[in-house]
Amino acid sequence: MSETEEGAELSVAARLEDEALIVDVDGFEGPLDLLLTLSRRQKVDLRRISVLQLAEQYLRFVEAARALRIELAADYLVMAAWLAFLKSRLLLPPDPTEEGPTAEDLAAHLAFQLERLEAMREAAGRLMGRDRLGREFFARGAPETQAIEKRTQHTATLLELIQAYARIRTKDEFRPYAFDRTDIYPLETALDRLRGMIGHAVDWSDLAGFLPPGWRAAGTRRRSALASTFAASLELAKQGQLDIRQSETFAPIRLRARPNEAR
Amino acid sequence: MTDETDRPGPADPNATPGLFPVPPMGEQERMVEAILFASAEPVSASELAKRLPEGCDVAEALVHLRSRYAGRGVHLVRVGDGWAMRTAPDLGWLMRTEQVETRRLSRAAIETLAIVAYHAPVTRAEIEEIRGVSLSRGTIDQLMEMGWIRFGRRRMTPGRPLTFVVTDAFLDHFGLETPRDLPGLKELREAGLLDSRGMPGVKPPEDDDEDSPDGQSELFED
Amino acid sequence: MTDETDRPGPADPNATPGLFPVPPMGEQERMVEAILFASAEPVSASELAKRLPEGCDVAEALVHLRSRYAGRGVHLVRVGDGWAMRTAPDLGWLMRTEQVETRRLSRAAIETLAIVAYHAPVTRAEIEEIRGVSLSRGTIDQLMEMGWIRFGRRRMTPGRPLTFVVTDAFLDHFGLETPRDLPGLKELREAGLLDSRGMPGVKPPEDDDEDSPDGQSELFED
Repeated sequence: MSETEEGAELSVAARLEDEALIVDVDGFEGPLDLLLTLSRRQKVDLRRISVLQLAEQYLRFVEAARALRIELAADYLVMAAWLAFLKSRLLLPPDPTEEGPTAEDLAAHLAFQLERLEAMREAAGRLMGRDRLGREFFARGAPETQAIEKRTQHTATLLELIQAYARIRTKDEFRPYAFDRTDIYPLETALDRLRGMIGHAVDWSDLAGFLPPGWRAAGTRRRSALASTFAASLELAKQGQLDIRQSETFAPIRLRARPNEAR
Repeated sequence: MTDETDRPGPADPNATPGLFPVPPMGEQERMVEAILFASAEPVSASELAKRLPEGCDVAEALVHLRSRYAGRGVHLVRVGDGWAMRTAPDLGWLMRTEQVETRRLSRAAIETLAIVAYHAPVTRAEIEEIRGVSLSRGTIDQLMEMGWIRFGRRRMTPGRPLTFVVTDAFLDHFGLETPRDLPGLKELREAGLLDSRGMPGVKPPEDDDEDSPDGQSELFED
Repeated sequence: MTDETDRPGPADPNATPGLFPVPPMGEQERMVEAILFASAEPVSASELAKRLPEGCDVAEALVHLRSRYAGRGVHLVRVGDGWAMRTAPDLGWLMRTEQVETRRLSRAAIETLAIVAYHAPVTRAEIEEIRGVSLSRGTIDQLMEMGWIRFGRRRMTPGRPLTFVVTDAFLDHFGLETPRDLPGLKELREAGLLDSRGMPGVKPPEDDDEDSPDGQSELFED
């Protein structure tokens, strides 16, 4: 009796196939595609495949991929979890109190999905294999245009129309990334300005007092100038040129040139 | 773009009779033949009727013309609502100089095209459900640009999703008279493989479309 | 148009003679018919001989073909030293609408048309606001003339401005049943028809419009 030996041989073959699949993992278009490939190994009509066996093969595949530290996309793992659940439901006797579809319903649906995908692939193949315009049969090569009467007709396609609309509505989105310089007070400018001014600030002075003229009125310009000047003050504090003080949360921020002896 | 209203209907029996005599059928056939020969694109029967003299029977002329060209090197074929002259497919090998290099379609694009053809009208979510993967950007785009699929009516279900259908240019390219002539359509339908059947006990997957990268789209909706 | 140089010479004298039987004359005639139909330029007899199987009698096939088309809507004619199929001269008047020159709509026109389609009824001021540029007088005129937009109701606001809406001819041309079948931005993006990069630093708000009815639909309520 060579049954055990045969079993061992089969599992070697199966393992080789699994590995072949794993090497090829990028070639699959998602879990359903992989399942379809696996189900073809059962060499039976897709309507009679063993979903249980298929679930096991898939789970083995995922395990093997993990063992080989192959990064599997999330949808492969979602499918694995679902198949593990399905497998357990298929193995357990049905619980009459449980609501919802039976394990058999779920298995049948999976088989249906595989059959449908396969059918569409075959249909696609038949479609592409048809005689095609410009390949096997041809349109008139010289449509006739003896100019007698010329009329210009403007035309557009739906695609052009909706793309035009999208273009208008997403103008800002498509714009190359750039600041509106008019309302942005750059950090470099703030640094230069603060460096020049801080030497004179022997006493604590309000940060707002360092804002450049024209940027002090409330609004986006002031916000930008304030942020840049504050960032510049932090930079200068780090360089040891000034001290910063804030007496409490939201209180005015005050700056002062660091006394010379502390440098 | 003239509207139909100011012209008499095609072969309208109540049309003012014979300001000019209706040309004999042989002549009508010649006219249809000339128009179809001159055009590279299919011409609809209504367009033919518009261009022929009043009182002509375009449908009959087409029947005559079709049988006249049966077995010839050039055929009269029907394409959706239109009619066109096309060379016989068995002579394709002669036309190497005319052959156009068509853009190579990805497997995803080919499958998507087949799904749109066989399941039309079909929503994006249904295409993804059938293929088991989300539709990559560019696939629909490519098929639209090739003029093979277009938007159909919105589905009257929650969310009113858009649907896709195939175009007459698709029919023309693949030598189909109507979408009903798709190979194997009947068998697929009978086998229930064109039914849209969701996972039992599971809501349709539209709502948990995880990787749709368009979270910000409502920024731009009104 | 592949160039001639990479093709074998005419009736290659070194070709094995009679490896395949010469097709019957009827078949040769079909071949010539198909080639002349599909060719963009007149084809010379020697070029025909090159493209037909060896041993064919092009001259005889042309004679047969010419008599077959005698009196038909299309003729076989000699053009220079080539042969071509041409519409019968007495039917030239039928071709008149064949001379319509189609031109792409200008960018301004297509954008204006898109805004009318998506926002109808919409006033001129609104169109200008959405496009961010003022509307030249010719644009609206052109779209009106094409029969794609028309005046809608006056807006019940100060000044009672005129509004614009799209016409049935517009829907017909673009293969739409209603303007509601136009895809929204989100759908465009999902279909990959909109190449969108997010704005840097703009965080997408949480996705809560999945099940809300399509954001653009209220544009069409009036």
